[in-house]
Amino acid sequence: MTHTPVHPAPAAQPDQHGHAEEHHHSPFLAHHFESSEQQFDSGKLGMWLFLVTEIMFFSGLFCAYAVYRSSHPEIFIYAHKFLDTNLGAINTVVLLVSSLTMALAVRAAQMSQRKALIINLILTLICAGGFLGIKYVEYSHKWHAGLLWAGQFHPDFSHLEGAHQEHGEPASAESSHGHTESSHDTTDPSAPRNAGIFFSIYFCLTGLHGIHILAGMGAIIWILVRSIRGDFSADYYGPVDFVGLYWHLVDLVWIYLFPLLYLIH
Amino acid sequence: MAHNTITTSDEQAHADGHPHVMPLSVLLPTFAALIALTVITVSASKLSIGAAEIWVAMGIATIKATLVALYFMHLRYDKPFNALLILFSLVFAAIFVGMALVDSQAYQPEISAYDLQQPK
Amino acid sequence: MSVAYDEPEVGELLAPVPSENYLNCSHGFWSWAATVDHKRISIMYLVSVLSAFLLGGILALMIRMELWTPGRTIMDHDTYNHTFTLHGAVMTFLFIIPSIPAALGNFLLPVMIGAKDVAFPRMNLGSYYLWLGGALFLLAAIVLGGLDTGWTFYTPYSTTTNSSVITASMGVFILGFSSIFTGLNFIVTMHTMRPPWMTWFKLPLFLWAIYATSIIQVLATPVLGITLMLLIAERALGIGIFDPKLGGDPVLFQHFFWFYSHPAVYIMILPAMGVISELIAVFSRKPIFGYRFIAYSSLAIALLGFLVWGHHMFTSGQSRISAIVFSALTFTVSIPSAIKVFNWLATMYRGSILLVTPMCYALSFIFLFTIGGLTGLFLGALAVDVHLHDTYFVVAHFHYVMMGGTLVAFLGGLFYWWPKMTGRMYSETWGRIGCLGVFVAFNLTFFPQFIMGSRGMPRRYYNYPPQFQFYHQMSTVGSFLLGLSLCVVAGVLIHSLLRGRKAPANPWGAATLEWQTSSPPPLYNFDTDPVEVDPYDLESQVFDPLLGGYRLREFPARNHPDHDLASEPARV
Amino acid sequence: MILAEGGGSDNGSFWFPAPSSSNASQVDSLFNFILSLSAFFFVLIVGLMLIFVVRYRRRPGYVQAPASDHNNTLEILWSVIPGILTIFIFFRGFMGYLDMRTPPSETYEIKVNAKKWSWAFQYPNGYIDNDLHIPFNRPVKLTMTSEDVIHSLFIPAFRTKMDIVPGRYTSMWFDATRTGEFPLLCAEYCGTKHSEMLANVVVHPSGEFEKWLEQASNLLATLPPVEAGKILFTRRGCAQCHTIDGSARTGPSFKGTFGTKQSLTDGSSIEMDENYIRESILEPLKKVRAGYRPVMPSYKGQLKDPEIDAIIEFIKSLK
Ligand code: HEA
Ligand code: HEA
Ligand code: HEC
Ligand code: CUA
Ligand SMILES: [Cu+2]
Repeated sequence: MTHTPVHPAPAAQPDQHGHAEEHHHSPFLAHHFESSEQQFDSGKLGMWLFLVTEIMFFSGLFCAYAVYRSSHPEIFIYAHKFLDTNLGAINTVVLLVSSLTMALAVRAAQMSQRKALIINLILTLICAGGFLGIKYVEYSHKWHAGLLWAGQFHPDFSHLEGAHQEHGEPASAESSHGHTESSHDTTDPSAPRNAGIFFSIYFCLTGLHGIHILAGMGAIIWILVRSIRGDFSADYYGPVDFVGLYWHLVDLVWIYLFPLLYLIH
Repeated sequence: MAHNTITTSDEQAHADGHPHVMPLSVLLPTFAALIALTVITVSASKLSIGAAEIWVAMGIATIKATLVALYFMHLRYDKPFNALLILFSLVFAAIFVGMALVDSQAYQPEISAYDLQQPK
Repeated sequence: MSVAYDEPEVGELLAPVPSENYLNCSHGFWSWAATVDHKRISIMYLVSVLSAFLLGGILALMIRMELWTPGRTIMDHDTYNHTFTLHGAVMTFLFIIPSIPAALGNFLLPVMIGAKDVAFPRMNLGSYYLWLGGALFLLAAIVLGGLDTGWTFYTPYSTTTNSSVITASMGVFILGFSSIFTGLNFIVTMHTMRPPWMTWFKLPLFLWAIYATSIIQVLATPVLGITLMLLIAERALGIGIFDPKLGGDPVLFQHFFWFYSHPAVYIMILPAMGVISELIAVFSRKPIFGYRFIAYSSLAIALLGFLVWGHHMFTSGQSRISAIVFSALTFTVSIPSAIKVFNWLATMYRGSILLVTPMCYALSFIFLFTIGGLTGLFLGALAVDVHLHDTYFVVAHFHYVMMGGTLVAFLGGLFYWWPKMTGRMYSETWGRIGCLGVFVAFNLTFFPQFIMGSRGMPRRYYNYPPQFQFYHQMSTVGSFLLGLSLCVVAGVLIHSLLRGRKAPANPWGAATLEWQTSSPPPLYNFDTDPVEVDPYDLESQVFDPLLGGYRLREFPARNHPDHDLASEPARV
Repeated sequence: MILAEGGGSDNGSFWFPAPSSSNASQVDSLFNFILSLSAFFFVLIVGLMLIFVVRYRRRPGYVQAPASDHNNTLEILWSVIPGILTIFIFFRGFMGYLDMRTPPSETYEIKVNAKKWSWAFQYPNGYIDNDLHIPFNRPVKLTMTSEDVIHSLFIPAFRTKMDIVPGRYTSMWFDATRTGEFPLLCAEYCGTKHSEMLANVVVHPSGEFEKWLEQASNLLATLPPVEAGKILFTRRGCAQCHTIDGSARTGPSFKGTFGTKQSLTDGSSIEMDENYIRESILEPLKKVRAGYRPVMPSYKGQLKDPEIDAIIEFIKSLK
């Protein structure tokens, strides 16, 4: 067994007390890292691990979806009619565009193109906002039609004009108040038992996804501020990359949500 | 896997300290493919293909997801360990969803027998 | 104490120690509250989880007191139900899950790999504050109507009871994220912060265990998070996914819950096994036997642990086919556990065994964990579990593994690394007395529970048929003795803080890196470059009377960390 | 298999109450097998540990002999042997489980309705009792559901247990091999009185079960209403919450309250007459007595009209 004293790498590191100022690296190198590269790799691995936790987090909702879809297909077939495929598809495209601009933003950061970086981040933000706007339209439509989660599921189309009138029987808006114990007590006689479960799952999935969009927007704004400040360059672009990864994951989730919720027959 | 500043023999992207920059010639076609697949999946859903439908839709979604992961997320050019992580999480998510699904399907008759007894 | 044969007493420090270390390098409240130093964070965790343990223990004593007689002894039905729920929730979520990883692991991981800190020091501090926030929520739940669902939160009881389920779930949700961030941080640290010479197979086994634990934390805990979110939504809005009144399925909730909570029991035990691997090797003065098998068995336990959650649901209405599959998979986890136990024994074979306090805990661990693990086999066997499920047999099983296993290992680890963390030695005699007391009282408390369980005493019972009173009283007497012994243990440690002799850098002759720096370590862990070591090459360490501890054989004392500043006049 | 009649009070062995169903001995023997296996490994492990501690204790003059730090043969040995043993344990557990979960084709069927915190066992003729009466040596199948939360039916002497889940049916079966009375407990935590959700299993000797059922279901025909009402009052769980001696429990006492005015939670008051009692039994939450929580379960569909009449007569009689 040999016990050669080994120098922490990189070998020419005079500083043993590790005060950040004594490093002659990028100003963004934290004191406990030996090099920007180590820092970047750590951040990247950390981000991927975080994405792993996100996947597991969403898997619970996908599990609920799978269980109810296979045990009660009739609920899904009935209820998906109330979702607007066109809006869903538009939102899919919006998110895909935002993913592209995010990828372009990362690329710009890697090539030290500050202006392109800023523009792409702003475009991404606009798409994110658009996505939420469309989501808002969809939510408020369901809210007014009483198409809510199981405990509040009282479909009532009487005061609604437009796209979906033909789906539900015109309702006798008699029990639209209050909260009844069982969800099949609705004003839509064609609704299968417990049809509200679909909307529970719908709101959980899209709601959680929406929260992720909001969080992502926060992160993008933070990156945007820093890019305007001029923090990022080919030498230091980790945060842009990491936020990008997160954003793509949010997009990935939607790629599955769209067919699962909107495209059922 | 020991990865430190004196970099391992990783033939991967960062060995030379320069980032792997995605060329536009990859990003834009990826994007185009994603849009095309979206159009396909919407139109496929309009055909009535019955039970296979969900598998078609999921298949297309998976192709899209893979494209995003490989090119937008650089997974193809990244350390293989990161890809492994994602695969791992998918496997465990699948175990979770799969076992819970199989079980709930198997005891479903006991629930429907009860439901039948209840007034509609 | 009587280690001495031809050596002066360990810890009899003849040479002065370096005077600046992570504890005294800065002062004041904010130097702690806002620190990003992993060592200080680990001390804050240590104090916090031990307070949680004290709280959980007091609740446990209330449980035991109430069960002294059938019917009312000191409290009514509902109070009892709140008490055992909070006991379970505090012990699992506040104490045992963060205990070894966040308190000991946090301190040791960077030092053991010769790094200055974990990869994300601020996230580390953040996860401590998440713990604190989660703890506050749980305490708030106690004040705002308590919690009476059992630590398992089964629906539909948890959606209908009028105790504060939402507050408590929020608390546990936050604690979950604390645990995720700790795990994530550790994985990244181990991947990117090791010095180049330290390959995976040169890691101390404690780190393998922590690594395996972190994998579980990252993969399983998010599912707990979503489960609790759905539970909150179920209660607040009535989403009906778990509520049969709205068409939901309560058994599905159990799948969700146990998908996390079974792997969580391995979050509890794996770090404990890691600690034991260190202790057995060091105090047998032998390289650990079967290094690779122990290392791989940690991973195997972590991964197989994901496949067995249904064994908590054998009588729940789960389908037969799943019950059978889960039972079969359950047994696979016992193999890697068996591998570990046998390798520890083989390490002791022809060792040079030193019965100091940490080793006493390690031996207690082997004794108690073997009982706890073997009784898991009864529970894994389908036909037998149908009888034993939800009886005191299960209660005894999990106290043997959680308390007899994890807590005992935690105490062993605490005594082992105490000199490193605090720079103080403790009274060996009283340390051993405390250990013996814990060991005896523990068995008195929990062994009778196996018998009454198998005779048909259900758990979570406020009231019980009089034929069980004898066993319950034994258990209650035991629990108070246990509390007393733990007070002795706490007394030893507090006495050491106040009066303990200064600790040498390496009092035990261990070869892992944390012992190659001074006790307590300096702010950035090493004053001189960490030396390349084989973690289990104990031969490399020799006793140096001048230091009152051990040092590297081929490494003259004047280069030793303790000696480095010794030539200068000590500024104490 | 030995069938014993009349041994229900047997104290059983150290680990178990006396086995009293056809599946019990199977569980016991597997338990004992795992127990001896565990004892063997425990003694082996702790024994070796102690021997090592004594023999290899660090002490003056003790010289450590060299020893290897790995041995693949050993590793394989101590993985494979426990592996084989666990396969064996699994297999026996699995066979036993199939037996206890697969009822024979001919069973006597009883419906079980569990609620906080009482049991209702309904016999094929519609009669409901809150103890479980079963014939000796005849397979009985329970089809169970719950009205509120999850409960679990546990009969230690039969070594069997099954959760009762709201919103679905679960079932279990057993074949009693001893006559006598055995405790039946709720094993899934269900709230305040989880530990008092108890009942008896009464195994009637051959031939006597039918007689019991006949008599029990004809309470109203064979007894005067007041006495039938009294029996119903205890059997159907009213006595869990209501006393007849004037002391309040979960619910009000009925001593001398008939005909009096009582105030309700909504501020109004009502006379305690036949109609109000009937309504309280069928729709207890409609009018709730001031000072009490609205926790009384509805007995709609579970008590027949004549039975309710009998209970009313009984309450009337409580002066
Ligand atoms: C630290 C925590 C911990 C650990 C490590 C374990 C370990 C094991 N547990 Fe335990 N368990 C709990 C904590 C833990 N458990 C808790 C908290 C509960 C109850 C939760 C609740 O309901 O509130 C529970 C409940 C529980 C149940 C459900 C009981 C019920 O509710 O009906 C089951 C069933 O299979 C089970 C099995 C096992 C098995 C097979 C192991 C195995 O991993 C054990 C492996 C170890 C050994 C086998 C011993 C060492 C090996 C040898 C000595 C060699 C010889 C071996 C052989 C011959 C095989 N446990
Ligand atoms: C880590 C986990 C853990 C630990 C350590 C303990 C410790 C103890 N537990 Fe508990 N227990 C659980 C986890 C744990 N428990 C869980 C998960 C449940 C299930 C809950 C449910 O059903 O929902 C449970 C349930 C449970 C029950 C069953 C209740 C029921 O079903 O009705 C009982 C009954 O006896 C019990 C008793 C005890 C006792 C006497 C101790 C004693 O060992 C405690 C002794 C400790 C002290 C007395 C504190 C003394 C501390 C100090 C003096 C300070 C220490 C400082 C230093 C050492 C430095 N516990
Ligand atoms: C779980 C407990 C519980 C059980 C079991 C129960 N009750 Fe009650 N009962 C109550 C409570 C609490 C009240 C008071 C609140 C209310 O009026 O609903 C009550 C009220 C009543 C009243 C109205 C009394 C008054 O003074 O206003 C009657 C009559 C009654 N119960 C009869 C019965 C009968 C008959 C049974 C059995 C068949 C029964 N109860 C079973 C809890 C119970
Ligand atoms: Cu019913 Cu416990
Ligand atoms: Cu488990």
